[in-house]
Amino acid sequence: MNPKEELQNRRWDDSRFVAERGAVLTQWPTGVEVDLADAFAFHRALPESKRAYHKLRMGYEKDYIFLQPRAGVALLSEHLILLAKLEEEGRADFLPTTIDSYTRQNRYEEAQKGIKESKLAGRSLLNGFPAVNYGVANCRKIVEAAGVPVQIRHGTPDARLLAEITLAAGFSDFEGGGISYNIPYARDIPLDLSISHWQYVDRLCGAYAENDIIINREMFGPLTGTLVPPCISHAIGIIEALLAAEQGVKSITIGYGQGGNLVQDTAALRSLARLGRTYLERAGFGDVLLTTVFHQWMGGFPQDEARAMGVIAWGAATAALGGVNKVIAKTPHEALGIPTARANIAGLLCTRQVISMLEAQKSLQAEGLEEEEAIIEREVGEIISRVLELGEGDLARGVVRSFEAGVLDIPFAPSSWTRGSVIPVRDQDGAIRILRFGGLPFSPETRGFHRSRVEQRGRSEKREPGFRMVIDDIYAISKGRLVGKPR
Amino acid sequence: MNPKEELQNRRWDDSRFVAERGAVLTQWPTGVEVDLADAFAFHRALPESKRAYHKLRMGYEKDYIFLQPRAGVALLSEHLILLAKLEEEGRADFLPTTIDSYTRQNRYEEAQKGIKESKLAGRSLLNGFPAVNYGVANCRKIVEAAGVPVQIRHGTPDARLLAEITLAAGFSDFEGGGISYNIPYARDIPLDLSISHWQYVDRLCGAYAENDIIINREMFGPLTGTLVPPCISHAIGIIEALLAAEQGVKSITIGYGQGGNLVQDTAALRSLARLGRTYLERAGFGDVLLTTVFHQWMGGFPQDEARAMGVIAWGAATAALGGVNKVIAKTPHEALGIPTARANIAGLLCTRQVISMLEAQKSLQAEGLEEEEAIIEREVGEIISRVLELGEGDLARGVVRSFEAGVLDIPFAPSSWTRGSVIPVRDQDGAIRILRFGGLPFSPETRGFHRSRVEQRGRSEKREPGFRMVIDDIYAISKGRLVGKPR
Amino acid sequence: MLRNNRVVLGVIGADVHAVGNKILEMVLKEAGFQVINLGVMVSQEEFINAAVESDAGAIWVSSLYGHGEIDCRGLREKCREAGIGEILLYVGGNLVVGKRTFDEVEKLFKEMGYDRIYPPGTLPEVAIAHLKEDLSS
Amino acid sequence: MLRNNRVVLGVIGADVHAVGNKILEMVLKEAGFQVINLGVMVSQEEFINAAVESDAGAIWVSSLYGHGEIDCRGLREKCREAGIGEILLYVGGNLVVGKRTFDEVEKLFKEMGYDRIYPPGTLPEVAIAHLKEDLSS
Ligand code: B12
Ligand code: B12
Repeated sequence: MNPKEELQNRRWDDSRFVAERGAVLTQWPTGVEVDLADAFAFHRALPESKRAYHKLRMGYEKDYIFLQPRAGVALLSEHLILLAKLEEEGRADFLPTTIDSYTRQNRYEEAQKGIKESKLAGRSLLNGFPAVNYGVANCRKIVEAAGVPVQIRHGTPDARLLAEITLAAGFSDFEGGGISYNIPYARDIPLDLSISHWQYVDRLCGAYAENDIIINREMFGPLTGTLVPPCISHAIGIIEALLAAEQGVKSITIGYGQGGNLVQDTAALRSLARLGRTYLERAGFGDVLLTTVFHQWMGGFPQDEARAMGVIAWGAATAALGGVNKVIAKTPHEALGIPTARANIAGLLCTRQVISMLEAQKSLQAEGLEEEEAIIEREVGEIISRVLELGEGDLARGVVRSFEAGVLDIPFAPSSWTRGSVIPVRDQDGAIRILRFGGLPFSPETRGFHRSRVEQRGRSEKREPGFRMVIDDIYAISKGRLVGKPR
Repeated sequence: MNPKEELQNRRWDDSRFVAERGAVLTQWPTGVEVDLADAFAFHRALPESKRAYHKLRMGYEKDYIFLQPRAGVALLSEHLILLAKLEEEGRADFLPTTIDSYTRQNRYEEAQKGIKESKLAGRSLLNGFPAVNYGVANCRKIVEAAGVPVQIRHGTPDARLLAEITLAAGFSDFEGGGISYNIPYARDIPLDLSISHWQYVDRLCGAYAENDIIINREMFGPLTGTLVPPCISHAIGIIEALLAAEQGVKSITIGYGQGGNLVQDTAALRSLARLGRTYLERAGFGDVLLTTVFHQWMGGFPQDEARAMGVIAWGAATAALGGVNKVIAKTPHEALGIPTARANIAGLLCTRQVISMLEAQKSLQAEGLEEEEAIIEREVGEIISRVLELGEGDLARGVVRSFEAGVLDIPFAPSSWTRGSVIPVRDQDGAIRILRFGGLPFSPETRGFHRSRVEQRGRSEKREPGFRMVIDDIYAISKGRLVGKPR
Repeated sequence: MLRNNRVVLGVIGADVHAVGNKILEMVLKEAGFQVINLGVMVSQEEFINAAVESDAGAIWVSSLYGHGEIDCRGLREKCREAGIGEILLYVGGNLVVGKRTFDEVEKLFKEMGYDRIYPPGTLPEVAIAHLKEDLSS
Repeated sequence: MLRNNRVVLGVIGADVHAVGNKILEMVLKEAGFQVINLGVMVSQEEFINAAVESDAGAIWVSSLYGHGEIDCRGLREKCREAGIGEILLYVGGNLVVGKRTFDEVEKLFKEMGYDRIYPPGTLPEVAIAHLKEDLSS
């Protein structure tokens, strides 16, 4: 972070933005290609069907569940072929461009090497598309070829240059946030730095919005994808939405990764939309379009493809019954490697089949749902209030202090900037509960609720809930269960 | 039917059975191989893990959901390979031997020709295994090779010889009934004849039971597999169970084919077990082990394999949430042709994954479930009472008269022995309701309920419910929906 | 479509799949054809007798259950013997046992003398368009 | 297993998959090993320095994210340069981009000088048994 500026949840001055921009655009040679006036003109010329915000709004109004795959390969030519298949055969409503891991760490030289080696090897040696290295003109080929909006998906703590290049190239949807693209995706990037970098990205989107080009910003709900309790991902998603809205973002998607228990997941989806809207409105951002996205199970998958399809279909059913605006679909190759186009299409079609078969049943009301929603809302309320308290009214500062204090904490994350002292575990029904609270600012009632659920499982399995149980839960779905069995 | 004997729901005299048996065993040369004493000895020597009744009882007590595929090919050698794969790789809990359609129609010459042509062609030209032609000794190879119980699955109005041969060969589970294996499976076999033939089969199983060998008898719940309202299949399944118990059968499975709406299917599964047990007990057969079986969607499937997997997984989820003792799994090849072993294994593993992921959630209680259960129970009560009335106290006679009167009626069936005047259609939530009642003996309340649901859909789709709507519903799942859309 | 807009319809062999048959009847009628629907489990002889009697322009054979390859063989020859060698023969459904490429299947049934062969899941409308074309040409 | 039952553990390259790494640490410790866990995003140099410093018997490299083929190349050579050429090198995870046969992958990494290569989904217990074997032989 620019040491002159203290982190604050306040819209950046133009002068600060312009000054920082100069440095960003010279991080890699392709930065010079970015020209905002030209970018705006390019976006304006796109039909609404290719602009994420417009499509999301339409789906939101019609209560339609969109599908989106993940996909990205090293070479542009192959990436174009891949996306065309996903759109035509997989009927993807939104296309992705998933960025490779070197680019995510701003290691553009290594990405360049990856492109070269991939060309030589005749197959992709990168786990995504190195958009920065390709530059604006090349990236535009992706947007031009697609018939639907294309989103950048990555996991980049410092995505400033990536955002500059890809938005200028006409991408209308950009995933990530200062928390969700740092803590699960990095080892030692300070949180204030990543939040500041994402304020930059949000401010850039704000600048687009001021020119009537609304870029959608999606927050990465699943975090580490591994037994994350809904209250944690909800709190973080909502905080990221508030930070983005402050910088002028007008279209925001917040997300949630499937836990596996239908009642908890339904409650999570319903409360996410409601809480998100409430917090935005309360902060004066009632004009923001808030949508939700659901990720099919983000933890370890079974290796067998038929079993993987079962996991995928159960995710689809949950999305349909819980209600959400978009689903990010997994593939039957999940446990093994980057999926082929075929596998990706299979994931999409299976998901679509289940969602549309269940469309007629979305009013399903399960017993215990209201209780579960109330619990999530209380937990999120407890967390966010404490964050604001610690920030002495400033959300951004509150976030940094909360991670230090363990008030915000992401289980199983690689980053040294989260305490990692929250330990989740499943209850007897497979809902994700909390075994160790770390610094979570929970009321006695909330703690009591988790404890009683965890103890109940312990009794029924006749073992003390502990790390063994957690490990069993981590492996469970890949071994064909939801709740890990004692070995 | 033997013209001397009038159809009655009364245990056959030994003399009648013995007399008829003589004729049955000479229908095809392999009949001479049947020797009951030898058969009993063979069964007794089988471990309990290979005897359906024992395994079912164990599962019933432990609340475990068993899986079973469908499979049968023309040649014994290939059939053995196929079953071995389904057991080892697909982890089938019960194995099937599905019989070819010539054998089902007692056309043993044609079956013989099918065996010959299949040998020449090097691939199966029959849609199942011609067990009668193979005879007792050959069929025993199947039972010997399997590590789990093997069931005969077919669709044979006159299965007397088939039962004699396969039970003597050690099969411990036999599907079918005088109604469910006639009306959906034949064009003009009189109902009193098929019921009588199945009394023979049941009496044969009774004879085994008297020698302490309990053969499980499974009724074919799905009937035509096409929009069959639960009350119709429940009534028929329960009637077939009562007819079987009367002949001395001690282990009975009644079935239900998935409709697609979770609440209705859950209600159907729960009410099926409860009603079945109540009726058996009331008739003095409280000692019969009554289990239930669920068939994943039995109507037209989508051709795309990934979509088919979605349908399969939704069936699995329904089974897990509804609760049942066994599931008959479909395969991703359903819409196209007899599945390969690979496809069959995929169906099994996908089903197992979903069922075991949902095991922890089986207490899910959906709103509206109790109402739906109450409706099914009322409908079944109304039908069965009227059947008994028409039979002047005799159930078998009542069945024949009820089909004549349309009190019992199976939609879309090929048989001239059902009226075919009941027309089902989905309601707005996708539950199967009744558009035209034909001769169903429903009370005004029951009729009113169906009417209001159907009208509600009509209003929401702005069209008069009629045959067009029904056709749309028939195609719906194969086209990726549950409720057929107006075109 | 001038003269014989009469179609004989049925499911051949020991096949009892009745649902598609009922739909085909309805949709053909809606499209203005006269339909002689023989239902399920129809033998070759029944098809031919009905066609001769009604002076039909086409026979629509369905086979779903997998024995189509055995059941359908020889129908064209029998038509010739009965003096209706030129009648249109359409066949559809799940014609063979197992999942095989449609090209293979089409070739097999063309050789047996069928004019048009339809893969699983064909919508009736498609074949009705063909029938109108074939009958008026 | 006499001497150096110390294992250096880490996820190589720009890879941040942390879950498996945390589990490996725990299970290795439970099995009686001393573990130097470098966490995620570990460079080849960090692995070697840690191994030299701790006089470790083995390095366990994880690579999940697909860049394993690029990231893992050259580690054996660097070990030799650092004077620990004989150290056991195990590698596991989702080693290459995409779904490829494990035979291919194993060959690739054997050639790079890894002693043992594990396919996705390997349970730690399996490799721990190997490690005990290799360290005592
Ligand atoms: C419902 C069903 C049943 C019901 C049938 C109830 C009844 N009496 O009608 C029951 C459960 C009884 C049943 C029994 C059997 N079935 Co079944 N059945 C099905 C299923 C699931 C749906 C069929 C259906 O109704 N579809 C809906 C209608 C509207 O579509 P359709 O029948 O395909 O017809 C349409 C088109 O094909 C086309 N069409 C059809 N014929 C023609 C002809 C012409 C000229 C044209 C232009 C168009 C055309 O137009 C029709 C209307 O749109 C199919 C698989 C699938 N499709 O998903 C299997 C299937 C047809 N059955 C099959 C088999 C093997 C059997 C059994 C032998 C045993 C078994 N495995 O259970 C028995 C056979 C009994 C017998 N003697 O025939 C196999 C056939 C395998 C093959 N060909 O390789 C299938 C494909 C399932 C599978 N993959 O194993 N079955
Ligand atoms: C959870 C997850 C994530 C989380 C990780 C959170 C975190 N920081 O830990 C998030 C969402 C952040 C993520 C990000 C990414 N992921 Co990821 N992720 C997964 C997933 C679903 C599960 C991984 C996991 O935790 N498994 C559970 C643990 C217990 O198992 P494990 O990691 O496999 O480790 C065990 C064994 O492999 C073995 N083992 C591992 N190493 C070693 C070493 C030795 C010596 C031995 C003996 C054994 C051994 O023992 C471990 C313990 O049992 C996998 C797919 C899967 N497996 O289902 C994809 C997967 C690994 N991810 C993948 C990719 C591509 C990515 C991304 C690049 C982008 C993307 N597509 O989202 C980024 C990468 C970011 C980066 N720079 O690394 C790919 C890798 C593709 C490939 N190799 O071809 C996978 C396979 C998914 C896929 N099919 O596309 N991911």
